Amino acid sequence: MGNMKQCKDLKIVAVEHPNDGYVLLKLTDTEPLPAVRAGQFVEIKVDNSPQTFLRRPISVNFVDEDCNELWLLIQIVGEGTRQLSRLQVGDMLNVLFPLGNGFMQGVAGERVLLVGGGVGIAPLLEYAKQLKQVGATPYLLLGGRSANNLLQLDLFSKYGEVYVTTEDGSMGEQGFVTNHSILETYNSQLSTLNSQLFQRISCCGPKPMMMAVARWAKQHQVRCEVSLENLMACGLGACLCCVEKTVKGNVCVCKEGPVFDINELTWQI
Amino acid sequence: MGNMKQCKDLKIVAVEHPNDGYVLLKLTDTEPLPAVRAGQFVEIKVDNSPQTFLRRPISVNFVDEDCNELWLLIQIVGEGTRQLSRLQVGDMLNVLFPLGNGFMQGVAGERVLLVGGGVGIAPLLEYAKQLKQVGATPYLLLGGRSANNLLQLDLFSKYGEVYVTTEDGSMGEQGFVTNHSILETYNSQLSTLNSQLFQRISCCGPKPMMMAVARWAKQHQVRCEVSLENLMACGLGACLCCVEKTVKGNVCVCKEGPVFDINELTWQI
Amino acid sequence: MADIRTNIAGLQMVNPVMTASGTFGYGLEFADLVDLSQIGGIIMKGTTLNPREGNDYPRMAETASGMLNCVGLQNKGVDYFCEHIYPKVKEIPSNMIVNVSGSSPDDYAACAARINELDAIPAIELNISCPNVKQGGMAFGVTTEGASQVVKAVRKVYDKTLIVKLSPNVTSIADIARSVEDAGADAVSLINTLMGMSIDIERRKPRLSINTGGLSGPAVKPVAVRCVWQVAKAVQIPVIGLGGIMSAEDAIEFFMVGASAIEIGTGNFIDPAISVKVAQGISNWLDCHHLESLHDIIGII
Amino acid sequence: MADIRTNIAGLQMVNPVMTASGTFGYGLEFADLVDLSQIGGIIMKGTTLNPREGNDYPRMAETASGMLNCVGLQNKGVDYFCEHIYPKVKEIPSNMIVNVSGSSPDDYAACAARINELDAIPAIELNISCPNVKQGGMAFGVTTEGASQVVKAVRKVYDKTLIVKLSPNVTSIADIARSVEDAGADAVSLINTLMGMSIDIERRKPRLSINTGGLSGPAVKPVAVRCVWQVAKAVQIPVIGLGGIMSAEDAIEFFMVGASAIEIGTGNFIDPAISVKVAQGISNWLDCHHLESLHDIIGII
Repeated sequence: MGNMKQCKDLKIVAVEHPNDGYVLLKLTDTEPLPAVRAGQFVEIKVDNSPQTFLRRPISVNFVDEDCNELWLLIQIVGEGTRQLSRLQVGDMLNVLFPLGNGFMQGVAGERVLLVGGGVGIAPLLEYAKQLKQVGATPYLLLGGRSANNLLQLDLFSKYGEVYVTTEDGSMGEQGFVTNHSILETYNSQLSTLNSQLFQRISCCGPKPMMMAVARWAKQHQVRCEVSLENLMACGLGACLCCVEKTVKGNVCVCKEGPVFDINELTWQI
Repeated sequence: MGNMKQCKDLKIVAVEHPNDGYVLLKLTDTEPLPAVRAGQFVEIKVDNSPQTFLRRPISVNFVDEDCNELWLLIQIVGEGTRQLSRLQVGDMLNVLFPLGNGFMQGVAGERVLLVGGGVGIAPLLEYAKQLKQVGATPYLLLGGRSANNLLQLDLFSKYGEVYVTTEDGSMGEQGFVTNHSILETYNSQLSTLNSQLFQRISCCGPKPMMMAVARWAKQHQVRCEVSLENLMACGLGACLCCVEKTVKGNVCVCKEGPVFDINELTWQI
Repeated sequence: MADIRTNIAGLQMVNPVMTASGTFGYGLEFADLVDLSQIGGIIMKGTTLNPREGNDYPRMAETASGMLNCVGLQNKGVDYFCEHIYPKVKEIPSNMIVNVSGSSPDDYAACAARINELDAIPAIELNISCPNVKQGGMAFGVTTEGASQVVKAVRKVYDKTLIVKLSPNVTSIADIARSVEDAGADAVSLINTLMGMSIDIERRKPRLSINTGGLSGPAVKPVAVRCVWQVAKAVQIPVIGLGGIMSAEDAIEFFMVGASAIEIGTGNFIDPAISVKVAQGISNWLDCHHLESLHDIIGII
Repeated sequence: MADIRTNIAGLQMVNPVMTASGTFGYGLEFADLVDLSQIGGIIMKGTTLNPREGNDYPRMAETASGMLNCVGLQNKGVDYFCEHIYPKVKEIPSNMIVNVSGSSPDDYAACAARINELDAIPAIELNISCPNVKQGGMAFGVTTEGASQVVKAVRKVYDKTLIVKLSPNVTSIADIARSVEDAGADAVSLINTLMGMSIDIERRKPRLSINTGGLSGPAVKPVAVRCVWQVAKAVQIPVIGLGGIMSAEDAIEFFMVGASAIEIGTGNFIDPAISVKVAQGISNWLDCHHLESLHDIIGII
């Protein structure tokens, strides 16, 4: 079964530092990597970090089938991620994956707006690729505090049109993603779904940003799914630590999610 | 005060691996290192080792005044020492030193037998140097399981005659240090102190070996001091964990020792 | 090859390694990652008479060599278990054990009675030590009377192997152990988590939704070993040891102080296959030390 | 610069950081390494009426994020302290506090009475929670009666600041705290070590000479924070928090749950200057958060 969970040491073939705040790890294996759905994540074991006891959940940034590579774009926030940023080519990294359910499977012809904020942009690269592969059209609306939070734009542009907002105006339109003019224009149109730029939204980023996007989507009756980042331990649905309140009660983000349709959630929007 | 205790980051200027079992770290500082008495030790903070919480006590192997270097010869036994063996030139190492009391101060003209076993050989290099500096004559009796436990013999030979025993006979005489012929010859003589090869013994090594040497010294009425390696935490005489039973009661090896005259101890020999 | 089979009050196990309740789901979650038939026993998540939503998020905080949790017995209730989960787990080739919790002795008994009817469930672990629920839970586990009361009520209606899980948050865990032994328990398992707390100083709030939670992981191992040593000397029934076990060497510490089996909890989060690796490691250690059976080291200290 | 001075029942401190008994000797051992005048208070090693040799070696074992010790109150007795140590420490420009222990209420009282005569000793910390001595020690600290009995006996003969150090090895530390408050304590300090055990599986023996010992270090911090939170809500007297503090952020967790001061113990072994660094860090943190005084965060949770 191509999507069976595995826990194994993967070999690091590249360590890139787009800037001080991030590290991009490219991993490979002696055998073919399992199929990964965009939006799924991995749990990494961090060695040599006394402050880090539990694994760290990291979304899959990109899968390079040709090179049998799995990419992880990691924001350096604490001791654990700092240790990860010190890894070298040739080191092994113990990875538990693929975990959770991904974003919606794309359908040929559909137009999907992918909205990303901060490091939440990472999983959208793989999703944009997968959407294009099935003949769907992804549009990318990416926001960050400033230009150096917006990574891999060159790669994103290979899969779809890219729209950018930054809070400090250092790139694209100034403001939050929800302030971007493409949403304004959408707002102003009254025409049918087909004439709309996009028919649904997939979103990943900080919770306040995702709530703003969800609010916008609800107002405009656009289907919207969001990828949650609740604190988790096992990643397998066993410890019940990462629960989110949904219309079905508390469910594990790691197993039932991390992607949820906003109508499944109980957010006050 | 030249021998005030310090706790500071020292810079690693050399990392040598005499063989798989050992690492030799050479440390320096921007200001002159404090005076160190042979037999004193340091407490090292080990970073990036989740299994290592406390500092690790390491004897001072050698002090190179000309280069302002402090040498630590470390046997790789556990996670902590393994991490130390991974250090690189340029890394900083937090060191608390100099700690404890050293071996007896040498006197011009005296002849001293230094007996070392395993990694216990390390502090005897500095001691041999200091004895020679004051005009005393050190003789070195060094024992190990096999040849690759006997390090720095070239350096030792600069300060005195070197006698070697190995348990597997791979170097020097086969057997334990106490089986070495120079002790046999001593044994057979009945002449006066002055005609003896040596007048006192300083010993550092595994406890069974030190007890054997102490027993020999007692039988032959030769003054003998030994350097103990009790498990310790603070290294400053505060936690009272590393105590040894002596004729004065329980005393801290880290503060009153690590070197003790065998007559101060309550060993059953 | 050393014999590492063990027997806990009639419960035959291929090896002495079990997975702790609340850390291994119903076993199914780990089926991709480990051969379940190589685990001595799987203690499934806490089950109560009625469904429980558990506590609010956040339920977890990482600490030095450990973690805090305040899940609070989230489960769909015993009826749901019997109808929807039991059919799936009854084929798993391991000892499938239900961890039973409740708010009153009757509660516990009613839940245990339902489980008693399930042929493929050879034992239950009575949780009288959950620090994360308002009523019940630990309340029963911290007094000899409370513990005895619950065990007696369950013993009346449950005739298979009855394991009672003890709390370390007491002045004398040996006294509690004696009281549950007298009340009819077949075995005791310990330790449950230590009650702890962690603060998010930037938000100026506890990290857990209900303020406190249960501490687990290597941090608590020394307390767990001490408790097992005290209890093993106090009772005649088998003792199952748990608390921070991450390796075969850790497990062997528990056997030497008197445990006849061990449970691995938090360790499953770090390595999903840890239980089987520890079982193999125990066997290897015994072989290296020329010991023929696990029983050669149980209680030698 | 934020005001981090604090006052524990009349004891004025330049900052809220003290060094814990048994981890900082008599202060003198650290004089080369840290400016003692910058430490709020130095609690010297446990002192008893009569000299004690303490327990046999080995007395220490390293554990995950912590350590076990079973020193067992080795000290030369109160007379020796008064004659030989007091003259050396009385000039140290910090609050020099004696930790007093004993085997019976009379014992404790006799020792405290001697210390009461020493002008330069403004307070004592009564140790009713040492897990490493056969008689006395923790025995008194685990029952409300025992704790109250010792405190009353000492209160009669001691008229300066009386701090009582509590054990976490109890079912309800809040009950013990209330009993010592009622018995006349001026403040409580907690937690003392958690009773633990570690096994050397190769030697098949406990790592500590008396089998069990006290667990300290970051591993126990969550338990300590929880205990301080419970006790601060239960008593009116000031609470001094300790248990695994290694940084200013750790200390701030304790203040937020109600500690008016903190002690650093095991941390002194990792960094001899940690107490002064933590004090500075607390001041910096308050400044960064635009808070004028330590009291703005004490007990806000």
